Parts: sequence; C-alpha cells; structure tokens
Amino acid sequence: MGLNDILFAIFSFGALSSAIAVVLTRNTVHAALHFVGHLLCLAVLYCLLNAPLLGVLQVMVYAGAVMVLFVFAVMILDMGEQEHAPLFNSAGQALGAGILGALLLGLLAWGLGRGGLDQALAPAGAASLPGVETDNIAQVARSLFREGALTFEAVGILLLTAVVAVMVMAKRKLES
Amino acid sequence: MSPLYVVLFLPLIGAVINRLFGARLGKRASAGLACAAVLTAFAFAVSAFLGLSALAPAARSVVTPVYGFLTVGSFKIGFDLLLDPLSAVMICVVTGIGSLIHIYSVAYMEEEDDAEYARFFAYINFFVFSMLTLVLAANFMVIFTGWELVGVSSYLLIGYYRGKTSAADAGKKAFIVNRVGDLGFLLGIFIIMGVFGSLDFGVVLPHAALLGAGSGLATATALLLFMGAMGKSAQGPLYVWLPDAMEGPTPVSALIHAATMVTAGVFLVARCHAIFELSPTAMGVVAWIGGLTALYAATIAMVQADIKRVLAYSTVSQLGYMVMGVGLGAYTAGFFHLLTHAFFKALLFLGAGSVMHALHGELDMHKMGGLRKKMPITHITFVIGACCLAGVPLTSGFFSKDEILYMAIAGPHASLCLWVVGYLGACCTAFYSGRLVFQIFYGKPRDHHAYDHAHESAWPMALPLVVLAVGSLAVGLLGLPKFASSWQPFSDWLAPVFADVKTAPEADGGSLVYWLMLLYTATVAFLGWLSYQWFAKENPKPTALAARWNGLYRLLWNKYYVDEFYQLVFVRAFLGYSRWLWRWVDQGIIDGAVNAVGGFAQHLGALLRERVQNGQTRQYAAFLMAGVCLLLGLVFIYGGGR
Amino acid sequence: MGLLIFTAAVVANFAGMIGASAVLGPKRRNAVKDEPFECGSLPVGPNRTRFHIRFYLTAILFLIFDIEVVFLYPFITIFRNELGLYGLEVMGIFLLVLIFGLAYEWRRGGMEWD
Amino acid sequence: MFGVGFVLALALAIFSIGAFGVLTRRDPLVMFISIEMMFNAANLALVDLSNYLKLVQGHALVFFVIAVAAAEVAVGLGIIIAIFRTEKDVNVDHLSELKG
Repeated sequence: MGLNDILFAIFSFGALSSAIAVVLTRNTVHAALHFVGHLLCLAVLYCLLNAPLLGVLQVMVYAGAVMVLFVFAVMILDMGEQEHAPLFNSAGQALGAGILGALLLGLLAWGLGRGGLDQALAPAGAASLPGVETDNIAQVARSLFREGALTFEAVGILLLTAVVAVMVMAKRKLES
Repeated sequence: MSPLYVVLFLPLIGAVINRLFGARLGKRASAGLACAAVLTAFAFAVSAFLGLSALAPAARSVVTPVYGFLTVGSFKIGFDLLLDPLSAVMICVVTGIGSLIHIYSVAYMEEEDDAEYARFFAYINFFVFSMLTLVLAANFMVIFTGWELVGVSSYLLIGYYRGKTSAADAGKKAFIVNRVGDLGFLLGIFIIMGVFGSLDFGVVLPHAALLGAGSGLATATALLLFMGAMGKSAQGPLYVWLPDAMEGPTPVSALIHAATMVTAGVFLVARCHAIFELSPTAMGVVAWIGGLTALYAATIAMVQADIKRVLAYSTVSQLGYMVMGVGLGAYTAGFFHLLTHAFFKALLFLGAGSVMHALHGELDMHKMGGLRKKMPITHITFVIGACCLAGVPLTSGFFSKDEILYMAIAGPHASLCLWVVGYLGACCTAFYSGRLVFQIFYGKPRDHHAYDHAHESAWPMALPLVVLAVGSLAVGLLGLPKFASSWQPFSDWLAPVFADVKTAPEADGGSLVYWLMLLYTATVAFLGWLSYQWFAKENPKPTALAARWNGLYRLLWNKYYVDEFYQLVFVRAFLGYSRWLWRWVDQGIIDGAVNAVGGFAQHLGALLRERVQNGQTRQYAAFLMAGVCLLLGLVFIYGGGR
Repeated sequence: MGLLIFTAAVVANFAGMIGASAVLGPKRRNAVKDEPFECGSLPVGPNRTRFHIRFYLTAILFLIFDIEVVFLYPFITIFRNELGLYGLEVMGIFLLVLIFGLAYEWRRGGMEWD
Repeated sequence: MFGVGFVLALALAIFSIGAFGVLTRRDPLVMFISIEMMFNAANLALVDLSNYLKLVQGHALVFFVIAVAAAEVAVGLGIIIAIFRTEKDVNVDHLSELKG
C-alpha cells in the first residue's frame, strides 16, 4: 500500500463523490463547484497515471476556462435557487433514467468483466511500437505534431468556427 | 379449302360486316348482304351434302381440321369440323330454313331504322354461324363452343327490342336457364375427358364401352349430357325460358325457337347415342322426361290466348316427342320428326308473324276471326302447317310423330304407358292446332277495326310461307312407314351413323301399324270436327266448359304457376344469400381489414408524433442512451476481440 | 514525484492559514459584520446583479485562445531541434487560422468595451 | 492494487453518472456539466489505457478531446444563454418548439 495507492484511492473516491454530488444537488452553483472539485481530483489522477502534462492542461483549460464560463453562465442566467421542484418531474421519468443508467453501467461492466481485455486492448500492431515513458512531453509533442498534424489543423479550424459562431450570437444579442 | 369453310365462315363475315358498318350500309345493302351470305352458305351446304352422298356409305364421315387450338402434352384439341350424314342433314336444314327466314324478315323488319335493321341481320347471321359450329363440331370442345355461341345469339335476339324491359328480362332468363343446362353439359365433358383423355368424337364414341356398360359412371355422364340438352331444348324443368322467348321478333322465334336452336339438344343426344346406349336407365329417364314434357306442354297450349305462346308450348311438346323418340332408341324416327317439325313449325310461326304484321302487332286470338277472306295465302299455308302439326294422315307430321309413337310400343325400350302419355299429348296437339286455325281464320271477325285493316303481306313474306308449306308436305314422303314403301331414303341416309344401334325388329309389326294408323286418323278427325264446332261458329260451349272446370282452366292458364314457383324458390333464396354475403363477408371482413390497416397506420403516426418527437430534449437524450446501450450490447455479443 | 510534494506543500500552507484564522480569531457576530462588504457604502439591489453580455463574450474568446496557447506548450519542446521547417508550417497554418478568427472578431467589434 | 481495470471502472462509473445526470436534470446548465463529465470520463479512460499500454497517442487524443470539449462549451453555452435571455424560463421541458 504505497503512498501512490493511498493517494489514488483518496482522489478516485473524491472524483466519484463529487460526480454524484453534481447530479444530485439542487442548486446549480453548487453543482458547478462540485464539478470543479471533480476536475481537480481527475487532474491528480492523471498525474498518478504518469500523465502530468494532461493533469496541468486539465486544470488550466478545463477547470480554469470552462468552469469560469459555467459560473458566468449561472450568474448571467440568474438561476440560483431554481430547483425547488422535485429533482425529477415524474416518477416514470426517474425510473426510466435509472434503468437506462443501470443498463449502461451493467453493459459496460459486463464488457469490462468479460475479460479478454488484454487481448482486445493489445492490438497486434501496437506491441511493435516502442513503449515510451508516458510522461515525456517531447514524446507527446512528437506524436501530436508528426502523426496528428492533420487533426491539429482540423482543431484549428474548429476553433475558428467556434469564434465565428460566438461572434454571430454575440452580435445578435448586442443589438437586441 | 373444303366447302365447309365457306358454309361456316360466310355467315360470320356477314354478321361482322353488318354489325360494324350496318348503319352506313342502309337497309337494302345490309339485308342483301345477310341473305346472300346465308343463301351461298346453303348452296355450299347442299354441295357438301351431295359430295358426302357420293362417298361409300361406310366412309361417310370426313373430318376437316380448321385450326389447332390447344396441345397440352399428349392431350390435343383442334377446332375441327366433322361432316357425316347427321351433320350434313342439319347444315342443310339450318342454312335452308335460315335463308327462307332471312328473306321473310327483310319485309317483316321493314319499319325498324337502319342501325337496328342491320343489327338484327348481324345477329341472325351470327346465330346461323354459331348453329353451324355446333352442328359441324368434331369434338366436345367445339360443340360446347357452338353451344355457348348459340346461347349468346339467342340472348341477343330475344332481347332485340332493347326498349322493352320484358324483352330484356326474357333474354336474361333464357341465358341463365341455358347456363344451368350448360353446367351439366360441361360436367359431362369433364368426365369424358377424364375417362377417355380426349374429346374427339372419333375417339370417344367408338370406345364408349370404356365407361362401363350400365355402370353408374355411364348413367351419370349420359344424364349430365342430357341436362345440357334439356337446357337447350327446353325440356323438363328447364323449359321455362322458351315461352318468354317469344318477346323476340317473330322471325327469330321461327328460326331459333322452332327450327334450329331448340333441336340442338336432340342433335346432341343423337350424336352421343353411343354413350346413351350404354345405360338403359339414362335412356328411360330421357324417354320419360320427353313424354311428360310433351303432354304437359300440350295441355297448357290448349288454353293460351296469344298465338306465339301457343306455338311456343307446342314447340316444347313436339320437342318432347323428339326426345321421347331418341330416348326410346328410335334415333332415326326422332331425327326425322326433328326435320319435319323444323319445316311446319317454322311455317306456323311465319304465318303467325304475317297475321300479326297484318293486324299491327295484335296477338290475342280472341280478337281475331274470319281472316280467311282477307289473307288467302297465309290462311292456306297456315292450315297446311296446322295439319302437319296435328298429324293429319299423309302429312309429314303424321308420318314422323306416329313413327315415334309406334316406336313407343314396338321399339327396343318400349313401354305401353309411355305410349299412352304420347297418345294423350297427340290428342291435345290435334285439339289446339284445330283451335288455332278456326279461331284465327274462321268464324265472324270479333274486332272489326283490326279486321278492316287486315291485308295480305308482301311477297317476301308470302313466298317463304309457300315454300315452307310445300317443303313440309314433301319432307313427309322421305320417311314413309316401312310397309308403305321400300324406298326409305331418310333412314338409309342416317343408317351409317346409327349403325351400332340395336335397331328395332321392324318387319313383323305390320298389322299393329294398321290399327294404330286407323286410331290416329279417327282421333284427328273427331278433334278436328270438335274444334270446328267450338271455335268456327260462335259457340258458347268452350266458355261454358271453361267456367265449369274453372279451377283446372285457371291452373292451365297460369302455366301451373311454374314461373312463380321458380321465382319463389330459386331467385329469392339466391338474392337473400347474396345480400347476406355482401353485408357480412364483403363489408365486414374485406372492408374491415382494409380500414383496420389504414386506421393502424394513422394511429401509429399520431402516436409517434405525440410521444416520441415532442421536443423534450431529455427524451431525445434518453433515446440516444438507449441506442448506445443497444449498440454496446450488440458489440459485446457479436463483436469482441479480434 | 516532485510535483506531488510541491502540490501537497501548497495545499498545506493554504489550509493552515485559513484554519488558523478560523480557529484563533474572535467570533463576535452582529448584523453589520454579516452584510457583504461594499467598501463602506450600504449594499444596494440584489446581490446578484445582471452581468452585461459582453463580459461573457470576452470569457468565451479567452477560452478559445487559451486552448490555442495550450497547444503551443508541447510544440515548443520539440520545435527547436526536431521539427525545423516542417514544424513551422504546421504551427504556421494553425496560428494563421486563429489569427484570421481574431481579425474577424475584431472586425465585428467583439472587442469594443464601450 | 489499483490496476487498469479499476480506473476504467471508475471512468465507466463517472460516465454513467454523467448520462444519468443528463437524463434527469431539468436545468440546462447541469445537463451541460454532466455532458462535460462524460467527456472527462472518456479522457480518464484514455489516460489510463495509454499508461497501461505505454502509448503516447492517448495523450495526443486527450489534447484534442479537451479542445473539442472547450469549443463545444463555448458554442453550447452561447446558445443556452441566447435562448434563456429571451425566454426567461430555464426549464428544459418547457422548450419544445422544435416539435415533430
């Protein structure tokens, strides 16, 4: 039970509990905050899984920028104590959602538990690739820009469209 | 190109041209065309007849194929024509009398407009064509085709006066009743095909024994064929359509319902005599039905007021005699009566037609009388016809009818009571033919207005009357009784056809024949005198007699209420059944099913719109999720690692 | 491993300060202290004022360009010695596209703060 | 003690919770957060497996996933705000103009 495992246990439990909290809280702001906690726990998990770059990235981009937007949105929509009504608006719906969630969970678990995981996950070709220490940033960058150059350009264009989209929406709102 | 092609197809061509271009041709041309077609057909028929007689008696059956109709594996049917003594006589009768009637109807149908005129001639030509097909048939398929064509043309001709609903109904009635008969005929054909594997007369008739002499199958086949004959020749229960068929124009009644079509049934029985010979029971049934119909129809004929109805019932009864003759195995006698009857009955009908023409459509005998002076030719010819019908000695009717009655006693399947029935029928016949003559032509004119108008009809109507009168007398000489003359042209002519029939021991009946002849002469004389007394002079007796036996009189007058009975039993039951069928089966099941499908689709659509696509984003998410689960499940079940 | 120690130290320091003040500090409550501090002036209107939309606009643009920058971090580690001209091309296009986005946004007046 | 299966199970759990959240919550923002949570679950699984298989492509993919998620949030929130500024009503169920 090395330090590693202890941390691992703590933070995975933290992540799970904050996830559940996000779904179940009444107040939207609380949900947002819980989600931030969730993200941080995940970041730590990434570090534990030899992916410090991603952990930092997660914290910076995700927790930082995305959650800021969320809080902004909450502020702008002036939601606050909205959820007075019961969590689900009808028993049937809750039941249905529960069943679906359980089904999904069951299926995935059954998938995992089916074993043959290694066989499935270790594609024949992959074994030949040189296994590299994952926390070497240069390696990540190399795969990012050499092999994934095309995807990289695509993301560029995606971001461009996002900018344009936001501008279009903003423009209309500013005039209204 | 044997003459038969011309005989058969010329009337058809005439009919087609008349029907298609009739209106434009004008009366003269269309009438001319039609008569020319039938006359040339008659000429060729006679030449075919002579050609056949040139052959040796045994070889007198020539099959000429026209068109290979159907070959299914080993089973082959061709549209072939068979010329043998029997059909030779028939084609001459059909075309001969047909042409006379064509000439007669040129004048008779004068007042119709061009289109209707041409239509009439087209139909009559078509009828001659179909009758020839029937007569010249070489196998059961062709004879059945002829059978149906004749049925259609009789329907068309009966319903000629389209305006009159009664004519249309009579047409329908004739067609439907014939169909009932045809059903039996068809079943018979199926059995024959099943047993023999072929329909050609050449194959079936010589090997008729295959059916098993006297076996149930033979009787069944014979009776089924006879059912067809009954339908067509108005015998037994299926006679009802003939009296109503008088709705058609008189030449039609003369041609179809006297001379040719109605004899088709007798022709069929004569043609398939080999099958009938096999089962005595069938023969007995045929004979008895013939006899009973003869007596039954004769009794009705005695009281009818309308000339054409009287003649119609007399035709039914005379046909009864022919069927009785054929049923007794006396095919030659039966056929001879057919021949003579064709002549004098056509004569009587045409006579009635000219009387009607003269009195502008007046048919009721009670309004006539004393036309003797006004219409001399019609009068004389009508008297000759009536004498033949009654069986006055030395006339053709006498020889042919008494030959049948003689066969009833001395024939192979003789039975005394059948003779009695026949004899009673003969008495009635004599009585009503006398009544016909005296009520129309003698005594004082009852309806002066009509009487003044009466005039002798034009030459195209009078000529056929004279020819037919001479013909009906001359024909009688062909079949003189054995003892009278050794010269037996008619039976010699038909001998080869009926060679295989166990002919009656003719010779020894000499003395019996004398006595019979004497008896018939006496009865005819007495009944002639009686009818003269009652009808020529204004004698109250008949009305008194009718009053006293009123019940019987009314029964006869209403034709034993047969029509009403049929109406009640068959027609109403059938209508009820079809109405039920329509309401439950059709509406309920079929329409129901269709509506159900339609309704279901509609509900499904509404349901989908309502439940599924209702804008609830979360519902969409749920479906999405369900989809994911499904895919995952599939992947795990079927996919799995490499 | 070093990173973990560093994070732990940060968290400890942070928690320590707040905890000490909460534990040691005097706790005398009264109405005035509980109100949110408004630089001395009395609080006016609901505490949650409505933000103008343009603040939101800036935040979103920040997010998008933040991602752009994040992509640069790994790029830099291998740009100097390995990628050379090729790297320049790849990043050049990426930056060009985003600069185009910036130009568009500028043009449409997303930046005016009025 | 904590093998690759455990982390995967955790990722799966988080994913299911995210899904459950999307299905049940009426508030659009919470739904949005749940969706982000599902994104993160995917990232976690990626990281876990790339660590297990010693593959670096996993990390590159996580980069892209985060970029996409960010873009998605930007546009999504923009839309949500655009809708709710006009409607003044936050409940998702009341929004059904795009009906079939």
